This record gives sequence, structure tokens and C-alpha cells, in this order.
Amino acid sequence: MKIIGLIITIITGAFLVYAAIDFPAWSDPNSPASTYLSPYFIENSMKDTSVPNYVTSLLADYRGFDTMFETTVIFTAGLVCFILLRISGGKEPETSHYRHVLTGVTVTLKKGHKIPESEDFERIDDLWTPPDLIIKTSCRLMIPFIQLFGLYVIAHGHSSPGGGFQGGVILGASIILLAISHDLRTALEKMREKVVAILCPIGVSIYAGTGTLCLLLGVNFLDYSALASVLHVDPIAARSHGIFMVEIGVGIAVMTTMIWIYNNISSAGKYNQGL
Amino acid sequence: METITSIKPLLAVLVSLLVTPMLVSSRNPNVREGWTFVAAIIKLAIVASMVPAILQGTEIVYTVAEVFPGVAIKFKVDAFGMLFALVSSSLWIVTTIYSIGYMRGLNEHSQTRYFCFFAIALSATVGVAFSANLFTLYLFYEMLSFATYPLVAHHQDREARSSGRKYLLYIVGASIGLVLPAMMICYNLTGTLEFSKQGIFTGTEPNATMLVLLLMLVLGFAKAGIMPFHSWLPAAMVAPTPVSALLHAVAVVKVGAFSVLRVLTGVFGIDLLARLNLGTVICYIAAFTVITASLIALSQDGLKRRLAFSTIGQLSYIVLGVALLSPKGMIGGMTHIAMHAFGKITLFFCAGAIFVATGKKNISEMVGIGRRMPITMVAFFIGSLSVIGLPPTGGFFSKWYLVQGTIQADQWPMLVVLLSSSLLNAAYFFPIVYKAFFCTPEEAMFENRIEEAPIWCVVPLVVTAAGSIALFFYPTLFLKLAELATR
Amino acid sequence: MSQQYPAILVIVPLLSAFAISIAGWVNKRLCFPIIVTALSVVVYASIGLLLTVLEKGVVIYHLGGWPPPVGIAYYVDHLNGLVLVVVASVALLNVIAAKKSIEQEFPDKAAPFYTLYILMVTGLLGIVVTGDAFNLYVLLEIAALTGYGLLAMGEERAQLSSLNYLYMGTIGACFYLLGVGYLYIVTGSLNMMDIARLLPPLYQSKAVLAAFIICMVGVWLKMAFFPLHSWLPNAYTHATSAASSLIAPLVTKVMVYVMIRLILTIFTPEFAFATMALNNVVVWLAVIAIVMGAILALAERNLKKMLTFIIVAEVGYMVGGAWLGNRAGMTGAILHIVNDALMTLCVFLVVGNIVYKVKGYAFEDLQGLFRKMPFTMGAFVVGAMSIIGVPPTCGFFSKWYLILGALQAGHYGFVAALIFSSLVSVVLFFRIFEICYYEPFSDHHGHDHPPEPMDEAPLLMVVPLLIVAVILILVGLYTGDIVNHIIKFAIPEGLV
Amino acid sequence: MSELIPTIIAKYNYWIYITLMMIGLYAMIAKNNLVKKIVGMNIFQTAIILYYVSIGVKKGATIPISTGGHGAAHEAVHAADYLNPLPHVLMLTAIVVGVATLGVALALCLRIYSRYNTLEEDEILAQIRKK
Repeated sequence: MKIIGLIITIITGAFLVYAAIDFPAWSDPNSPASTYLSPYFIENSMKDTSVPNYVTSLLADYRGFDTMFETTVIFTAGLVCFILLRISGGKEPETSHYRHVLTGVTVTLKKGHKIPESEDFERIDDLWTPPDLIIKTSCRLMIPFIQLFGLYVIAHGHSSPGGGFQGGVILGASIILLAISHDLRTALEKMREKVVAILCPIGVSIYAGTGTLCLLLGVNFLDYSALASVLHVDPIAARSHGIFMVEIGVGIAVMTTMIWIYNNISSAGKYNQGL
Repeated sequence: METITSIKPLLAVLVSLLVTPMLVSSRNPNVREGWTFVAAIIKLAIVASMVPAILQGTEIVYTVAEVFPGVAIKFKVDAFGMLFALVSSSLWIVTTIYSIGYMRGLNEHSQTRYFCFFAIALSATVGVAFSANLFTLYLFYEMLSFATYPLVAHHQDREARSSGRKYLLYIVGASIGLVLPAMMICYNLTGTLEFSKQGIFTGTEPNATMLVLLLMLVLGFAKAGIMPFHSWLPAAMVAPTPVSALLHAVAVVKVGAFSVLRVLTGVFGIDLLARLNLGTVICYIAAFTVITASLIALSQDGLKRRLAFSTIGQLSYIVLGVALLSPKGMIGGMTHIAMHAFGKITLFFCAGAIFVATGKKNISEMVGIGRRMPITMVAFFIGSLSVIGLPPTGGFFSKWYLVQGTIQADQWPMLVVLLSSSLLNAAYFFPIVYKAFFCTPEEAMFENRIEEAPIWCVVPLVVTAAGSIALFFYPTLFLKLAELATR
Repeated sequence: MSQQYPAILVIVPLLSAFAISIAGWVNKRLCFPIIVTALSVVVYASIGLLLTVLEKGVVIYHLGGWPPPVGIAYYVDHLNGLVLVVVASVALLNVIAAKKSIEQEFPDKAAPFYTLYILMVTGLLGIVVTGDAFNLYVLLEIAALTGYGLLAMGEERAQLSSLNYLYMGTIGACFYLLGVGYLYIVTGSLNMMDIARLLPPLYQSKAVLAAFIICMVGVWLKMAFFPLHSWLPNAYTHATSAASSLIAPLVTKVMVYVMIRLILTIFTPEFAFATMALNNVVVWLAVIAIVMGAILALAERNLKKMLTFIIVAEVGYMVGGAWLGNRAGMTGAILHIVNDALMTLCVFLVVGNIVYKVKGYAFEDLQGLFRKMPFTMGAFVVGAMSIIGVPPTCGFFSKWYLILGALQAGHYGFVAALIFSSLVSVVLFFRIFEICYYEPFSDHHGHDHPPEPMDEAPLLMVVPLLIVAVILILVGLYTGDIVNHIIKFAIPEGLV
Repeated sequence: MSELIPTIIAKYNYWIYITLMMIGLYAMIAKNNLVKKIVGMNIFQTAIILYYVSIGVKKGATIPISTGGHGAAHEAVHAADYLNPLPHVLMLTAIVVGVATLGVALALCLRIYSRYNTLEEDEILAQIRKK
């Protein structure tokens, strides 16, 4: 297999090298890619959509349709991980561990036994490490700022690098950080599985719904200029707002998918304990 | 030639196909067989209603759908097709009666399936008869192949399985492997597949490809049993006897012969064959089959197997007659379809009746059977006369025309073949009859007590035997149709 | 409304996917009605779209209101109009037929399954309808990701097979993406029509050649064209029946569509067939694909796996037909997309029914099925006849065009391969029929056989199956109309 | 020779991407461990991303965000001043797809691991064959 792999690799590589001879040199401003379409986007983005970040206007408006499916890809990935891994019905683990908060004594219970509800005991993972005060505290401090920054990135995608994807990932990371620094159960308390699973399609639906709204208002799908009549602004500003609505949807979808995938993969679908 | 457009041919084809849901859904066997009867009679009525028009020299045409440029699923009723349709649809009625007797007599399983596929097979047969082009013919030919498979394999045991395999291998293998590509090449060369007197190759220069195409088409229709594609036929004799009777003496094999004849007259055209001298090639192949099959038949002990080899030989008569390319020969070949059908079906019915009544399958076990089943054995005698070609049976006429055809075509070797084969036919049939009636009491294997098969079995074989004789006295209809077809 | 059909075609299933996903957490019983409604709308829209195309010619839809090449455009002509109808109807029929087995196999995960299902349909429809080379890639990935998920939810080996599919599929999609990148670097455009307009002066460029080959290899990987087929049999075999009866009929066929679209629209036949002398090589590869597919199928003792090898052979039909480089061959390939989708659906639905009742699909499990499940087996016979190529089932007619194209191109190897594969199919299917028909053998010659009770699959599974079987015959009878009114216009006039 | 070296240097981005891509491809074909294959797959995808992004580069241009901010709607914009934004947009999609594929692949690996207790392909196949 290795030799076959090597031969295939070398042949493919040689073929690609052969083809690359005809390519324009690197950073050539006169290459077709730089002269044919891209000037239109650069020169008209502000006029058409009043979004200074050309990547954003291109992403969410000119090629907004691609991006909608991109978001759908994310949603799909989350769903596939869920459907593959989630063990529903939650088989009870063989043993569960509880820790007496005051004394630090760990109690191991066999299947079927339960500990009476009380403030003194907390459930812990199989591989339990003593809580690190520094990590827990600093994470708890950082998470709000991370989330704030995520929101900023989403909101500011119009005029600086950023947007729904980046912001969504940051927001998702904040929850994942919580799961890592504390444990999965804590994170799940903050954001339950059902919430994640419902928010995710809702996020994508916001995107697709915005497009459908345009369609219902009598123009083509995703033609945000139609929103002008709803938002009472001029069509160009409407496009800008439309892009923003869409970015919010993307942000929600990406955030929840990140959490969803993490939850499923880290607990192998059992949702009882994470990494 | 005048043509009329009418939906009748399509109806004639569909009537037995449409009756299958009724057959499946009827719980009561009497109701089921009633439906079969109704369909058979309607079918014969439709076919017969077209006869006057055909006799006046018109053709009835109906196009179902054009599937390729220049090729449609299209029906055309001409004299030759009518001849064949008439034979098969009239014999269906008789066979239905016989089937009821046979299947109930033996208490066979899966009778509903049997009657269904029987009906489908009949649809396909009439479809072949009324095809206007090679494509439609191929369509129904394949339909027939697959519809008869469950009939051949009716017993669902190991023997049936191996026979069914052989049957499919030969029939479907040849049609997909030879006919389909040949048909495609024809279409690619000429852009049409429509049967016509001049053939489809009018615009193309004759070349060696044609010989190959001819051989592919003639041998590819393996149902005609031309050697070396014949050995499915004896194998298929494991089927219940009515199946062997109608399908393997009448419908299936005749469909093969009919298709070969269509290829010779409709696709290539007599003129082209004569010009390229291709008829002789076919003649010799057919002649070889005639003699070889008759010789093999002599050595068979199983009655149905002997009949099967006889059929192989007789089929090649039909092909031989047309391949002579002389008008008389063609009339002989075409009428032989009808004459042989009546004769052979009688023989099969007799074989089945013997099996129902006594359980015997081998000729060596039938010594003295004439005393037990006199009616059956008389019918057998008449049937064998017809197949041999002796008066007073219809078979005489077809043989007569065939012989005249060889003289007309100056094919003396073929005359020798025909005559010697008739002798061989006599040699393998007469001993059976002789032993059945004229044996010493010591040899007789049966008590001297008349015990015929059930009435449902006996009536049909009497009817067909009578038909054979009637055709001697009133052969006009078939002769007229054959004459029209050769004109 | 009718001018919005192209958008509806994709949006309705997409939105309903989210609705189903949410409904799964709220009220599970809503999922099935939603998916059936959505797919019915899709079927309606696709038929409406096809009729519009037939009446008025090509339909172009600007997404976001941006005219191409700035924005993404949907481009519906006779070719994809036809394929859209097929994809939509296959998806609808299959979901109805699969309901029972989905409920049986994953009682608690039906909602995500339906969601993935309809997302996959969305992806496939999007691939077919789009006129943008990059948009096609995105949708390709949606169809692929959902496919991995659906296929992985099967028996024990399904995950490994699906992972292998994921590797191969990702390479395939990446190759396609790279090919689009090559086109982009030489033309600066992503719109298919625009690329086609810009390409002719560049036909001599090595980059265009490379783009073409890379795209082709990518697409071949995705459609399991020999020798890149190794992932397909296992992936399809071990999946659940509901998933495999969606994926097997559609994915390879849609990829063949993509290949034809690349040849006909983006690169134009002049380039694909004239500038490069690749035809012959590819057709010979197709010949090997057909022969190998047939032989490998012969070696199987397992119904579902046997069918997957037949798919490999069928892919060979279509690729070979398309690469014959003439009108008849291309007609055959396009027609075979339609026919093969339908007949594969038919046989896989049969497998679904058998699995539902018998819980197995090895040859030994099939004994006595003709008596037990007569309707299912009746449909199976029709499907098998179609795969063998017996008129009047539709499989014969596409085979006819393929053979005709091969004859016109003088490629007798391909003719021989087609005939060979038909003959092998006869053996393949009659071997199964024999098992279903004869076995278990009884000792007393079948007489007085105590009839086994009929044990047919539920009506909801049988009716769609019978509809498919009827469609197989109807499509065959109406081949003339399909070719004359639709496919004729799908092929550029330059191709003779 | 004197022409060859400048050509090679002028197009070095392509050589890098091809090298990376081939590393990925080789890993996918030749590696036995399923996760290593996934790593190879990611390298493979990243190489394509690199290729696309490198198309977007223009000499003397800056990132494709209007320097004028929101108020600059009516100022003339020179396309030569900004990088080509299209490849970036496309690659955002490709990255997302890559992440999604990775997630699915890992999920599959997890399932496989929990069943066979190994991720070496030959060991898994041996286990399957044993059954």
C-alpha cells in the first residue's frame, strides 16, 4: 500500500506541477483572478450594500447563497455527530461517584443506588482531578469577556474582520471552555442539550428565513433590498441590515453546533461526563 | 397495399394480459378458469373479426408509441401474422379445456400462477404475430421467454430448476447475445426496422456483414430450435404437458420459426437473399437440423422427448420452406405452421392424457395401451399422420407444397432431405401406434379394459385430431392466407 | 409564483429540514407529515419547472438579485430539469416507502434521520439546479456529509465503510474544488456559463487541461467509477435500507449529471472530445468498469452487495456513454441517469421490504419469497428486467441508445461490454429468482405442497414500490417522448 | 536554466501547496491509523485553502476592507489597492466544510473505536474477518 500510495502521490504531484507552469506568478496584479471579477466587488461593495468589509458583503450578499449552505453544512455536521454518537435513553453507568464537599471523601455507588438529594454531595466524573481553583476562577472571569468579544465580532463584521462564523466560534468556545474547566454537567446546566439542538436549526432558519422573507416580499431569494419596505430604510441600507440579520443567524448556528459537537464527541454521546 | 388503422390488434394482444388481475384475484378455481375462457374466446373473436379484411388484401396497422426515431411499438396485421395468430388463439381455447382436466386430474399446485403466465404467454405470442417491426417483435419475443419460464419450471424441483436454467440460457442468451446486437447494427445501418417486402436494406450495398447479421438473427431466435441452439427444447419437456403442448409445440417454438421467417422475408427480403444466395446457407443449416433431429428422435424412449425432437425437425421444415425462396416453398413453410400445430398439439395432448390416466412417460411402457385408451391412441395416430404429412390430414398439404417448392427452386438435395425425413418421421411414430394396438396379449402391459383420461382431457384431443382431418378437406383459409403472404 | 420555482425547489426542503429537526424535540409525530409535504412541494415545483423549460426554454434565476457572474445563478435547462424531477420523485417515493423501516430501525432517532434525509435531498437538488461551479461544491459537501451520516447508521461495519467513503469522498470533493480553483485562476469566474464563454481562447492552456482532468477524477471518485469504486459496495451494503435506497439511486446518478454538465456546459464537447484524445481511454475504462462490476457481482452471495456491484457497472454505462463523444451515446447516458435512478430505487426498495420482513438479505434468507411476498417480488422482477434490459422496461431503451452510440463511434468493445453485462445480469437475477422460487426444495415434487402463508410487507411499503415498478414500464413506453422533447434539447447541437 | 529559477521562485506558492497536498494525499492512502488518515485529510484540505488564498494576493494591495469606513461610500475606490476578496470568501466556506468533515470523521472514529478497541485499520479488518 505504501508503494502504491507513493506512486499515486508522485504521479499526481507531477501532474499538478506540470499544470502549475501555466499559472500566473504569485501576487501578480494582472492575473485573470484579480482583474476579471474581483474589481467589481471592491469597487461596488460600498455602493451596493454600504458594507466596508468586502469579504462580508461578498460572503453574505453577493454569494450569500453559498454561505447559507455553509451554515447548513455546519448544522449537518452537528446533526451527524448527534445521530451517530448520542446514546439516548441514557443507560445508567455501572458506577457513579459522589464527593462529599466538606470532607472531600469520594463515595462510589453501584448501579441503581442513589444518594439522597443534599447540598453536601456533588456528582463527579470517573477520572476526577481535584478542582484547580486558579483555572476555575480565571475561566469564570474570562468567559463573560470572551462572550462579549464574540458578540462584538459578530456585530462588527461589517467594517472589520469578523462576522457570524468567527463570532459564533468564539461564543461556542466560551461554553466549551466552561465544560473543560469545570465539567460537562456544569456546561449542560448552563446550556441544555435541547436548547442547543433547537437553537441550531433556528440559527440557520434565521438565515434562510431572511431570504424567504425577501422572496415573499416579491423579489428573488436573498435579495435583501426588499427588506427596505419592512425596515423603512433605503434599499442599500436594507442590504446592510439584511447582512446583519443573517450574520446573527450564522452566529447562533455556529455557536450551538460547536457546543453540540463538543458535547457529543467528548462524552461519546453519553452526556454524563466530558473529558 | 391498402391499410386500415384500428386498435383491434392491440386489443387482441392485451385481452389476455388484462385478464391476469382477474385470475389472481379470483378465489374460486371455477371462476378463475371461467375468466380464462372468456379471455380466450374474446381473443379469438377479435382475431377472427380481422380475417375478412385481411383476406381482401388490406393490412391493419396500429402504432402504440414511437420509442426511437423511425422505430415504434407498432402492430401490423398481415396475412402471415394473421395465419399464426389464428392458429395460436384458437388452440388456446382447446388447451385451456385440456389444462383444466390435466391440472385438476393431477391435483397440481399453484394453478393460479400457471393460468396467469399462460395468459401472458399468449399475449406475447399474438404480439409477435402482429408485430410491424423487428423491435416490437423482439419486445414480445422476450416477454414470451420470461413468461414461459415459470411454466417450464412449474414443478419447482431440482430437475425443473436445471431445465429452467437451460431454457433461459439458450433462449435469453441467444436473444440478448445475438438478436439484440444484430438488430442494433441493422438499425444503425438503415435507420429503420420496419418489416417490408423489399427488406430494410434497400439503400445499402450488400456486403459480408449481411451474412453475419443473417446468421445472428436466424440463430439468435433460438426458440426456432435450429441446431446448435436446440437442446433447450427437450429439456423444457419437464413442464406440465399442456405447457409442452401449447407452448413447446405451438406458441414458443412457432414464435421462433415465425420470427426467423419474418427476418428472412421482412428484414432481408426474398430478393436480397436470392441475390446474395443467402437462402441456400439457411437451407443447409435447416436441412442438417431436420435430419439430425429425426435421427435423434428415433432413439428416444421418453414419449415427450421423442415429440420434442420431432418438433425440432419439423420447425426446420418451416424455415427450410421459406429459405428455398420459391413461392410454393414459402406457402408450404407458412402453412406448415398451422398444420404442424394441430398435429403436434394432438400428440402432446395424447402424451399428457396417457400420463394422467396411467402415469407412464416412456414409450417402452406403452405396449398395448391402445386397448386401454383407444380414443387417445386413435387421435395419436391421426396426429402422427399429420406430422408425417400423409392424407387425410392437413399436414399433407404443407408437405406437398414444400416438395413442390424444392422442385421449383431446383434444390434437389432438399427434396431428398424432405422425403427421407418423412420416412424417418414414420419410423419413429408408427411403432408406437403399432405397439399400442397390435401386440400379443402376453406383451400387453395393460388390462383389456377401457379407461380413458378425464373427459376434460379427451375432448380437446379429439377436437384437435378432428381439426387435423378437417384441415385436409378445408385448407382454403390457411392456404389463402399463405398465398397472400407470399404475393 | 412560477418564476420562483428554482428557489422553492431548494428552500422548501431546507426550511423543512430545520422544522423537522425542531419538531423532533417537540412532537415527533409531526416529522413524517412535514417531510412528505415538503417533498411533494418539491416534486410539484420540479415538474412545474420542467414544464416551464419545455415551454419557454432555459430558466435563469438570480439569487440575491445579483446577475451572474457577480452573484450566484440557478440555471435550469432541459438536462437538469429532467434530473430534478427524477431526484425529487425518487426522494418522495422512497421516504414514504421507508417510513416503516425507519420507525423499526431507529425508533428514537427518526427525527434526525428525516432531517438528514431531506438535507441530502436538498443537497442533491442544489447540485443539479445550480449554475455556479463553487456553489456546486458546497452542495456536494452537504450531500456528502449527510450521506456519511445516513450510511453510518447501519449494522456493525457501517461506520468503518462510511469512514472509508468519507476519505474517498473528501478527496473527490477536494479534487473538484481544486479543479474549480484552476478554472478560477485562468478565467477569474465561477459561473458555469461565464467560464464556458471565457474558456475557448484558453483551450490550449495546460491549466485548463489540468482543471478538466482534476474535476473529472474528483467526480469519478464520487460516483465510484472504476477503478475508484472501492468505497461504494461496503458503504451501501451495510447501511440501513432507508438510507441505501435513497443514496444508491441518487448519489452516483447526480454525480454523473455533474460530469455531463462539466462536459457539455463548462468545457463544451469540442474541448472535451476534440481537443483532448481522452475519449478512448475513458470508454475503455468504462468497459473495464462494466465487466468488473458484473464479475464482482457474480462473486457475491448477498443480495444487497450484489446490487451495489451492479451500480458500479451501471456507472460504467453512463460514463462510457457520455464519453463516446456522439449524440446517441450522450442521449443514452442522460436517459440512463433517469432509468437507472428509478430501477435502482426499485430494487433497493425491494431489499428494504425483504429486510423489514425477513431481517436479512443474504441469499439463504431469500428462500420461498415468491410465495411469501408476491407483490414485492413482482416489483423485483420488473426492476431486474429493467436492469437486464428487457423491453418494454426502461432499462432497455437507454441501453439501446448506448449501444447505438457505441456502434456509431465504432467502439465495439463497449458494445460487447454492454451485451456481456446484460447476459451476466440475467444470470445474477435468475440465480436469485431460482432461490426465491424453488427453495426450500420439497421432497414430493411440489404436489400437495402446504402453501406457506403470504407475509407481505405493510401496504405503505408495497404501494410506492409498485408505483415505481409501473413507472419503470411507463418511462420505457414514453422513451420516445422523453428523448424527443427533453433530451434532444439538453445536448448542444454541436454534438453529432 | 537562467529562466527556470526565476519561474520557480515566482510561483513558489504553487510548489508549497502541491507539496503539502501530496503529503496529505500520501498519508490518506498509506497510513494505517484511521486518525492519521484524518490528519492527512486535513492537510490535504488545508493545502487547497492555501492555494486559493494565495490566488487572492496582489502586489501592493491591502486587506479587502475599505479604509474609508462607513462614510466613504462616495469616494472612488481603486481595485488595485485591495486584495481579491473572492478567494477568501470561498475559503471561508471550505474551512467550514473542513471542520464539519473533521467532526463527522471523528465521530465515526469514536464509534469504530468503541466497537473494535483499536483504530489501526488492519487490526479492525482482521477482527471483521475473524467473524
